[in-house]
Amino acid sequence: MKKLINDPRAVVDESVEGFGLAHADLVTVFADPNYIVRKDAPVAGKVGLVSGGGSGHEPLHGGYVGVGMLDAAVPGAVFTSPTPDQILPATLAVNSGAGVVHIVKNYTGDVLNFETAAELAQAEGVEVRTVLVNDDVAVQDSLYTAGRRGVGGTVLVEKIAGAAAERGDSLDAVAAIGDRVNQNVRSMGVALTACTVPHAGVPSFELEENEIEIGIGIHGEPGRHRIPMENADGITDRLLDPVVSDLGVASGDQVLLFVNGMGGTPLSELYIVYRRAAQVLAGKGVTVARSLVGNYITSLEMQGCSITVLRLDEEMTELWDAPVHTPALRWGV
Amino acid sequence: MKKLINDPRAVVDESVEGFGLAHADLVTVFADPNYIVRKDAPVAGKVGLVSGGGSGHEPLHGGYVGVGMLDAAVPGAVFTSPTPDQILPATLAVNSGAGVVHIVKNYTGDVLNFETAAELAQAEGVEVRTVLVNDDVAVQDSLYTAGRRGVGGTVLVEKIAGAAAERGDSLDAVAAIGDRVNQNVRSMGVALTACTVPHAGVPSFELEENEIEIGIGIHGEPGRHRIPMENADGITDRLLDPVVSDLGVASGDQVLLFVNGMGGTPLSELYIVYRRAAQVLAGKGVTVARSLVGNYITSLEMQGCSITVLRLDEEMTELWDAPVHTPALRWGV
Amino acid sequence: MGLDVNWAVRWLTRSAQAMADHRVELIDLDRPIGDSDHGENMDRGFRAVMDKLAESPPETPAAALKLTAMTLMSKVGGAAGPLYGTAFLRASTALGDLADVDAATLVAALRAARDGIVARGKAETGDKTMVDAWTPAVEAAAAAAGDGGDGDVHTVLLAAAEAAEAGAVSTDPMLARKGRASYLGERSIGHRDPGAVSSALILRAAAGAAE
Amino acid sequence: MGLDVNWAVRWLTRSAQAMADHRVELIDLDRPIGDSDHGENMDRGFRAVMDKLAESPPETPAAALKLTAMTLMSKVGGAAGPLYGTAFLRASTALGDLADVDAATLVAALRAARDGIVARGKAETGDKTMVDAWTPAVEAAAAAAGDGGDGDVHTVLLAAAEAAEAGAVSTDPMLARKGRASYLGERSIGHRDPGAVSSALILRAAAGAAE
Ligand SMILES: Nc1ncnc2c1ncn2[C@@H]1O[C@H](COP(=O)(O)OP(=O)(O)O)[C@@H](O)[C@H]1O
Ligand SMILES: Nc1ncnc2c1ncn2[C@@H]1O[C@H](COP(=O)(O)OP(=O)(O)O)[C@@H](O)[C@H]1O
Ligand SMILES: [Mg+2]
Ligand SMILES: [Mg+2]
Ligand SMILES: [Mg+2]
Ligand SMILES: [Mg+2]
Repeated sequence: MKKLINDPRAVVDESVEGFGLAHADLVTVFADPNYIVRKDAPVAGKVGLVSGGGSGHEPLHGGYVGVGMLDAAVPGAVFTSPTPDQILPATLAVNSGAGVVHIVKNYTGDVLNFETAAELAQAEGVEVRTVLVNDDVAVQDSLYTAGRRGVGGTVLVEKIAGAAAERGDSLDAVAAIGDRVNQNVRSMGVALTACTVPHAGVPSFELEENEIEIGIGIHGEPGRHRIPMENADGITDRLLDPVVSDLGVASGDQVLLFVNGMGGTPLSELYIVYRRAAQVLAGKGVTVARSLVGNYITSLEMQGCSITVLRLDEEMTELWDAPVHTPALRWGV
Repeated sequence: MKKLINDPRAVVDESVEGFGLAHADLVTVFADPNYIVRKDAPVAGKVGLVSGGGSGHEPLHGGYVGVGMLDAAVPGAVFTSPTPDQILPATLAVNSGAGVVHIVKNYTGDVLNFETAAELAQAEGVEVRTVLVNDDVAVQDSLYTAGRRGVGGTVLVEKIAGAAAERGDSLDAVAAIGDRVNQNVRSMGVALTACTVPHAGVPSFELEENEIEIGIGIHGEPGRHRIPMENADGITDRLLDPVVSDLGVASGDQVLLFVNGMGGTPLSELYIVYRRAAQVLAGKGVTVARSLVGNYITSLEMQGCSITVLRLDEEMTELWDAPVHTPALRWGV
Repeated sequence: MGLDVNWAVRWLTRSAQAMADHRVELIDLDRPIGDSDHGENMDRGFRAVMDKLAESPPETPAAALKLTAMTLMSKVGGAAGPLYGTAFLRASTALGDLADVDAATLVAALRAARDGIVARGKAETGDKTMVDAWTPAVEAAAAAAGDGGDGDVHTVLLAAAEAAEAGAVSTDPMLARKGRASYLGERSIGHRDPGAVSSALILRAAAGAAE
Repeated sequence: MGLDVNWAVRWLTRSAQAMADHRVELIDLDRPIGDSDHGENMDRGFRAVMDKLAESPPETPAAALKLTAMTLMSKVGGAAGPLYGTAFLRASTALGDLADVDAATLVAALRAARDGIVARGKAETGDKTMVDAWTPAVEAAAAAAGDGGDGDVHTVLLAAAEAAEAGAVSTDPMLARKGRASYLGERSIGHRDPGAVSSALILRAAAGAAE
């Protein structure tokens, strides 16, 4: 394991500290417990948006704290959801009285820890709504399982719900638009190599030189199945097909196409994937009205990518286009 | 070699095509010969800015085409400088009559190909100035060698000279500010792992599990020397010290601190490096007035980073802050 | 002999030692069907418990367990943090302010812990989670305590620990339906659940502390 | 027998074949002291030359070399593209519109090619570049052509090829002072320069085409 780190146990603390130093104009970083708050929080009259999860997915979530997106982010240990004693003060810090929305990726740990924090916050008089993100079509969705994971769609939920909060939407309205994004977004990912969790020191799974994992999540967990290496167009089809069919995208639809790098894949390769995905969608009569290509929700240094498709309506498009000013996503400001 | 590619020989063409599809609002992509032009070029009365070089460093250079930065980018084969028959039409396409500045990283191939293109453009009546970037302190600077390479500083030259062109500076003034940035910027890089050039199919160099290469460039070329693995703080010091001493940064100086990922290193680790570098600079009485952290000039999927320090003056700071709207760098718009 | 606060502290100390000793093993169990962090999470949590115990020594068994609950809740994260946090919190409540815990109360506390895990995590027996260690442990403890609940506490804890260990082994052939392993579907079969193993370690520590 | 346009086309065809055959070898030479692309660049360039030759067959040796120069310039990139482009362009100019090239003109053309490389790249002998193949090649060619320049063209080309090959080998112990290998300083010692090797291959192809 070769990493640009000091003590493996200090990785999150030191990284978050560096993040705070680099973006002191946008965020305030609290240590022990760790959480990251928008510089001017709480914004009077505005619904607060809090997200968080295990670290190792940077720029998610800290990179999305700022105007038009999150009010706070709560980083857990690497691939481990944060704890209520981090989520609670973050929630209190961004509550202006208009209430707080928790954006939670659907993992048992994230759900339970945010649930506890929400209860505690409510006990302190803060109204909390939770938007659960579960967009990963690689996972079976059933009442009798943990359900689908939250992956790439999370970034889009945070941006669009963030814009709704910024324009002054009510607590319920912000939560509703977050839910609407989640209902209209699907993702699927592939790993070409595994990542290594710093405290574990060995790769999360073993892949042969000519094997890839289809349907991986963002925590270095293995995927649904393993297949021999294919070319970019073939892999793209394997990811895009289930996304498109599960979402039921049809000719005439407008979509946002998001090709996300898992952290160790060059941007140039993501554009090769984007090219194929855009061609396939065009062939189906689907209009790619907006796009996002890059490392936005990663899995440490894993090589691979995920494809996310969001079916847009006019309001979501408008909110996507609205100004955003965060360390990792910025436009219109 | 596992990569998200189709034919290794089509990597650049397909990637650039995907890039063009994803950013059709900002750029126009030409194929055979390949070059990327700002959507609204040539901008009347504005000096044109053209850069280019081998591919494999994405988002450099194509990602920096747009308002306030480059007017055109010319991508060569992977790690191979582009040819005059690409550079010439790009130069002609962005010439509004105010002349064109070529921003060239100091490599024999880049220098020779841009030189030829500049001659040909001049023969067609276009005034051309060349800004040579050579900021890599890992390389000995001497009249009797190829001189220092252009690395991280290139991004800063392109941004600042781009802002000068955007505000209407003359051809000579744009070239002069580009030169001034180059004179005030130094960089040094480290590799934890090698990258694999698609057409070569094997890693560019071999590193043992506990070795790192100090002083690498951005073409997968080996560095100056190989040392046993160290922690992030130790590596940061090894990169920052020569940068600071070569640049002669002193207490009271204002600098831009740029921690760049080589493509395969997680963002979280870059912030750990940033943290140490910021602390060391603060300890010397140097003010980090601006910062940039991320994958901005890469070497395919190489793991590692480079540190770049730019000594700022008021004008450079103002030009750095000026609006920019490109696929990879955007603010103020 | 009942179980007093010294037993509780010995239990937590032995648990912390077990998490440190089995840290790598628990990480390795979490790798093929999870995200390689269970051992790190539990070790971090119980090290924090040791710090807290040193800072503010508890006066009753219930206080020791409550301190443990709050610390695990705030230091472990992931799925295990809230689940173990709830387990220790409910067990603490079941103990009331007793200075000495008898077999009947002990069984009630173990049952409260298990019920807390089920209430939070919604897993059933056979879903390949820590519940598959806790449920047989509670049943074995109840049997060992006897109908009148007047059995020997050490015997009760030994029975619980053994049943939990067997329960952990029993997760090997299960197909996971809860937690992170459920994402793997069929591929989760043939691996032991890390949370069931850490649960068995904790119950074995409880028995050891009562020797 | 002089060297006519058919020889020129055979030369370029054999060069293209040599680049394809030695593509991996040239990449491998470029790896330790460069950026692993020389073989790919040369192969791409000469494949393009073959396409151009098929599209518009040249009428004179000079026309064949000019077409080669322009194609390499526009398809190779890197350092090698402009250097070889200039070499072939200057050689073409030196041949004028001769239909048949004699030994004296041949030597002049080789010298012009070498001078073009030096003019563009500013490398001196001993800097560990293709110049270390070309300079001994030109000298050996001149010697083989004799004082009157009336030697046998095949002999002249054989002498050039052999000297270039020896020149390429002579780069092994050199410390690079130009091109990408110069970044390595002392670590460039002990490796053969890929451009010197491709130069020797091209000159060997010229000799083979004149057999
Ligand atoms: N719904 C659930 N009910 C009971 N136990 C669960 C549930 N989900 C997960 N677990 C337990 O948690 C363990 C994993 O803990 P840990 O690795 O620390 O958390 P995470 O899965 O968030 O990484 C599993 O081995 C399992 O025993
Ligand atoms: N200044 C120079 N003068 C002469 N030859 C040079 C010079 N610089 C580089 N070369 C030659 O070019 C070769 C490298 O070509 P190539 O790998 O295709 O280009 P690049 O170095 O741009 O990747 C070297 O092996 C060397 O022979
Ligand atoms: Mg976890
Ligand atoms: Mg090259
Ligand atoms: Mg886990
Ligand atoms: Mg090369």
